[in-house]
Amino acid sequence: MAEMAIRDALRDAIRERMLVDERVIVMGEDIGAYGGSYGVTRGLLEEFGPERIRDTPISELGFVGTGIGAAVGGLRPVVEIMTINFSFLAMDQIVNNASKIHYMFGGQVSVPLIIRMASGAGLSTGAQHSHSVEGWFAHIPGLKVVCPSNAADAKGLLRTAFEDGNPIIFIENTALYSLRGEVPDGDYHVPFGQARVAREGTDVTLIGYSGSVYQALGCADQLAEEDIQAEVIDLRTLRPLDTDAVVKSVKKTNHAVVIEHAWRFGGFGAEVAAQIQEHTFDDLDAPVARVAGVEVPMPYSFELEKAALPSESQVVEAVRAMF
Amino acid sequence: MAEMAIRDALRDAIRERMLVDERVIVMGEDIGAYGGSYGVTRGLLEEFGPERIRDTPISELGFVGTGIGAAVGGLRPVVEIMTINFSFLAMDQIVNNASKIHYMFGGQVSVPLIIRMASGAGLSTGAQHSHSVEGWFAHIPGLKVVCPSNAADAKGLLRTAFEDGNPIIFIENTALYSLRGEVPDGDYHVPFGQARVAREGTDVTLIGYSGSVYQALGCADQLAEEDIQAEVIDLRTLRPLDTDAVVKSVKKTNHAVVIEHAWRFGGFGAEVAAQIQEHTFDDLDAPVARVAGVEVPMPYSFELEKAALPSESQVVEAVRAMF
Amino acid sequence: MTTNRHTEVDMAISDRSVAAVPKEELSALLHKMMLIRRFEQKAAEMYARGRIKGFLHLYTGQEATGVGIISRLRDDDYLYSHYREHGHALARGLEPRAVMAELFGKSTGASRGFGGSMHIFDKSRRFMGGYAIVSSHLPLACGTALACKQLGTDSVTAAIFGDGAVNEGSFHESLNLAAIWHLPVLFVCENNFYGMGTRVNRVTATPEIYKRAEVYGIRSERVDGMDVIAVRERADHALQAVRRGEGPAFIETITYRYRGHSMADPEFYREKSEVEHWRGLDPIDRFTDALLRANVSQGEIDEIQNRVESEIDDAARFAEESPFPPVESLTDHVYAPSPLDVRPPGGGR
Amino acid sequence: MTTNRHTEVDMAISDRSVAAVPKEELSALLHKMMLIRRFEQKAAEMYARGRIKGFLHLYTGQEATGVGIISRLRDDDYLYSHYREHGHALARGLEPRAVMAELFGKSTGASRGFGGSMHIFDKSRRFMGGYAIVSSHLPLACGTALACKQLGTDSVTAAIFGDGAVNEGSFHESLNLAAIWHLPVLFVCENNFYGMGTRVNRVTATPEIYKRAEVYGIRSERVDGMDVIAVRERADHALQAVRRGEGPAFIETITYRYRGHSMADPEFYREKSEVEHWRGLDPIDRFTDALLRANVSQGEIDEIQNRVESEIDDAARFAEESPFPPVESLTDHVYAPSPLDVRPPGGGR
Ligand SMILES: Cc1ncc(C[n+]2csc(CCOP(=O)(O)OP(=O)(O)O)c2C)c(N)n1
Ligand SMILES: Cc1ncc(C[n+]2csc(CCOP(=O)(O)OP(=O)(O)O)c2C)c(N)n1
Ligand SMILES: [Mg+2]
Ligand SMILES: [Mg+2]
Repeated sequence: MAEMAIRDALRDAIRERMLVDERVIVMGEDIGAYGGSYGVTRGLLEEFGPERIRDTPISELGFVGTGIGAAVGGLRPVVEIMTINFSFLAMDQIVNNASKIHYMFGGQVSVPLIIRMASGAGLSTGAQHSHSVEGWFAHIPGLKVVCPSNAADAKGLLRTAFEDGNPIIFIENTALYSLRGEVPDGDYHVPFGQARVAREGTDVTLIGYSGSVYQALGCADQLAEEDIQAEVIDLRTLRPLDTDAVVKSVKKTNHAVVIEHAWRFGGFGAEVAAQIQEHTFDDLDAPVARVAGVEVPMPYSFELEKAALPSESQVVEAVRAMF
Repeated sequence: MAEMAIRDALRDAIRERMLVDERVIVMGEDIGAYGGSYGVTRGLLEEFGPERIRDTPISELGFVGTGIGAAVGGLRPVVEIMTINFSFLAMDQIVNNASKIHYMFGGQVSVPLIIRMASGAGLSTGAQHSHSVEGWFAHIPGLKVVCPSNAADAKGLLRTAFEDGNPIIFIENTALYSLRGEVPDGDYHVPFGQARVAREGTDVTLIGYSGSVYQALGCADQLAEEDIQAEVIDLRTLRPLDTDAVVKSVKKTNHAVVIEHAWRFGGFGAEVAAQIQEHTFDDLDAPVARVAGVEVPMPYSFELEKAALPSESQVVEAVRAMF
Repeated sequence: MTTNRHTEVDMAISDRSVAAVPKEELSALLHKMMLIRRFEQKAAEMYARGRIKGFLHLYTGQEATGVGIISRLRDDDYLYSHYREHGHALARGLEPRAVMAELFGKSTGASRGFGGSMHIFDKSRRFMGGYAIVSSHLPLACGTALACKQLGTDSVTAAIFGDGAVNEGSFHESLNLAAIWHLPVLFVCENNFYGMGTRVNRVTATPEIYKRAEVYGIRSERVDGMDVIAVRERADHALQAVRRGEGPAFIETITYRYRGHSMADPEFYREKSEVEHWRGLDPIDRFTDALLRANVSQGEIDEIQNRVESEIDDAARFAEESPFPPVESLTDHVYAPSPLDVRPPGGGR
Repeated sequence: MTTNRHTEVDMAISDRSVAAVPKEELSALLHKMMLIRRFEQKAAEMYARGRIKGFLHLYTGQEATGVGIISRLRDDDYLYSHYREHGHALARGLEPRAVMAELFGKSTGASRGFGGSMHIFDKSRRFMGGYAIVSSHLPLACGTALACKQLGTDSVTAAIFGDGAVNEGSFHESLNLAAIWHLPVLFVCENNFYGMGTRVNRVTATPEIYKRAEVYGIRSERVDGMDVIAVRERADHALQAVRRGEGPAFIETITYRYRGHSMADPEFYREKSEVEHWRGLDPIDRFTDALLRANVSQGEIDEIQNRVESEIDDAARFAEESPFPPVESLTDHVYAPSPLDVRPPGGGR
């Protein structure tokens, strides 16, 4: 076990793989000389050189498409879109090409591509730099969507992404890069579609991913003082979704709250809530609650931004209202 | 009352407005000399000339952004994105600019812009030309999302769009353009956020929009033979959503099925289902069911495509399973 | 040799250039062009009979471009195309059977019936598919080119697109990427003067499209796309340069489509006389004229035409008789299988 | 006059060109440049003290470009900028108070505290905002230009962006649209040699960026962006041409940012000596030297500097003392009110 920050765990997974597989290249804006916007790729240029660590022009559509073509052509590219906010520019390549090439050509080729991007809000970066639209990607068949919340998962899930032969949308959280955690030694993998019970409990299931897991945990502490034992589930991957784990927990607790930083309306939480009521209808003692972002473009002003994001106290209130 | 096809109802609404408001212009690919891919703009070039009916290059990002800027600058543009499949290319302008300019600049200017696009599948146009991602747009605060299912609504909703001062995503259905229906005379409007009860019933609420309304209606006929009286709700706008109308109906029928052509996982139906269980938990006799598209890139082959889209019989089965 | 006033196209194919091409290659070129012509006629017929659905974009009139370019590709080169790709697929050596069966949506089709007219693909021939989002395959082409370069092969990737594609952002981003990374890509713009119903000069600030590529420092030229021999020759030079590692190259071919944009096109936007004018420059007629002048006999030409007839008949019969993919295969191939899958990889339960 | 080897930048501002500018305008130019310089220093200080959060991109070093261009805009012209826009906002006449308060997230800020450093806006001055998605404001600029043209005014829209923006698809699409529709847009590329840590020539096939615009038939030129007088003069000519209806124009200014890309930039990618070199070409120093040569007294210059000090102190005090927007205003302005609303226009109930 070693303790390390998420950014370092991610770098480790990339570096390890680059050492053993020449086909792995990394592409993105300022991943080389600059060291990566969030420091994930720092040092890799010096170690692997500019052919394998490729600084791109500011051309998201172009270099994501290039990554897709390179994957089809035999490389194993890791493409970094600096933040999810710029993925809108590359959306056509992701949706129309990456997710469909395997299927629409009858399975003849596949797209073993990892697209990493930093998502999330809370750092006063304003309306155009505060998206959490991972739920959009989760809607697209042909993609897999991964959202680690801690260093061990970050490394283990990224390793799994390298083994997978499909386009992976790997979502990192801008606010969590420096978060440190224990990372197992050795060659472990965290499989896709296997949620993690981050805390066991009997009375209510709090479901989150990435940043919202920490709100769930904080809230569970508070609830414990009121003798409500919350179980916390970290989804880890949105697509595939570990419906079984969620259902199993809710069947035990009979109460569920989904927490997400994205806008509530049409967010991924709606899918989770819809599935829970589909599969545990007779077990539920209260409607599935959703605690999510307020539906505004993210304001810059600090208190406003805070108010726009879900809070622990909102989760606590949602749970209290159930009992 | 006059009977007309949806395409003609849409053209009427545009033409009418152009006659009284010089600021209205139409921009898009092949809307002029070609007459519009689906014939909506046919004849307008001849009537209004190339300054107001502007054929654009194939540059979705560019001309959608130009439309936004033109709206801010005092015009009232109607921008046609030929099909929703190309909207991925313009997504940055829609999400980062159109939806946010009013808010992030503190309300100083607004974006009175209509973006029309044709959505839907079922016409054997293959994986890249068969999207129904209107739910994505509905997730974005700052946008309004309109999905008419018939000629009267198409005209009335488009008129409302012209009165609104916000960016409107106006979704048309490729398979419905020729569908004829009665259109009221005179200057009526169909407000946003007001669903239509397309058929009254007492036993189950079938909720759809655009194309799926017709499946709901067909299914209601079938169910009537089994003495199940289905109420059919046509949402008409996804954002704002007429939650009240849905809730009111489900409180009466105690059963609900959401039908949509989009992929089920993370589709707009999840939001509707989540809201129904939130607001009618004690009234529901069965979980809210969703009948939606199978999660595959759309296959070309005819029977496969049919199998990938929701069918009336699936809806009937979902209802039967509730009783 | 007279230059045509509309089009900068020479009226006759130069005899000297024909003489430089080996006889069997000349026959092969003619065969491919005739095959494509006949294939598209049959496809139109089958569309009218409801065997083919969706969008159908015919290549008729542009045969010299695709055949000329593709004839100079090696087997290990990659080729990307757009939705008007039947001709490119046939030129690349795909069986008419497989292409026609794809249009019919049959499991024997090039893409197993999953793709359709706009998404024909053949891995074995490195025919990397037709793409239906204008210009969206250009970045992909940069990608396979990057892979080839990085993997140390000297394969080239060719990407064919239309005049309408050059106003997309992806065109610009791809040319820039290919240029700065010296990628082995041959960009081929088939300028048939229209993107759907929009004439190139109305929407393109530089209607001399090849000039757009020059600004990236890319070797670029324009060629008479109705002259298969000229296209072949320029492609040969460009490909050699690319293969030598000189970075990307660009060829603009001047050509014309005889049919509407797709089967649904009412063709309000052009005069019949313009179409007739171009039919007068027909690439197959011009080439057969040149062959006759080069002492190829009418008999040999007739023989090729007869062969084509039977190939196309065979293709249509094959497509007709082939089975549709079973409905149970609907969810095949959404994901490539992964060794670590612990549950179905999709969104459903 | 010696041309600098790195940069094609002349070492001294031409005395003749200075003499051609009215005295009060010279003072105004100097005032704006000093104001911007001092504003950015104060902003950096306030960032360090936690008053400003998020990303902060300083304009220091580039003052001559923004001030030179914007000084020639009319009040009824429109101006768009990117996220490095404090300087442009001040040059356009926004109050330092309003800009600083915006950085503080206060309700007295130019965008009421909703925008932040990257989204400063002032309708009354037709300062159409800073945008944080590289190059995404270029299509918007085409849009207001189209509106002006269509509404029959002769207002021009100027859009300022960086060297990094020119590889985006939106750049290409905007230039093409502006060219084919003869839109009254002045495109201004501030080439400071870096997009974040990436040097322009590593990612740009044509590092002579102004040449990229020429291919669209757009009037285009490069100017010494460290010479406010030269920039002003070229802007004047270009704006006149645009206003006369000759279509868009393009100016590339050669300039340099002294500070990191944003406050978070570790600056691994460039040598300190390079920064020092450019500081030797400082646009304010060069301009004051030229003014002194033109018989402006040191006293007058000092007076301007003193005025600036107090303006900036005032701005910081104002920002500090202003209130934050109330939390209840969180959902204001998501939608403009519509006469036909029957329910809250958003997604919630
Ligand atoms: C991004 C995008 N926008 C619009 C369309 C609709 N569309 C299909 S083909 C076409 C015209 C393309 O013209 P060109 O590139 O010249 O090719 P050609 O059809 O002439 O071969 C258009 C606008 C599309 N498929 N993709
Ligand atoms: C579309 C997009 N991609 C990436 C970024 C991240 N980013 C912000 S500024 C910047 C560099 C832009 O450089 P340039 O255009 O030269 O402007 P400068 O910062 O030098 O003024 C990058 C890559 C962004 N904001 N938007
Ligand atoms: Mg064309
Ligand atoms: Mg720069």
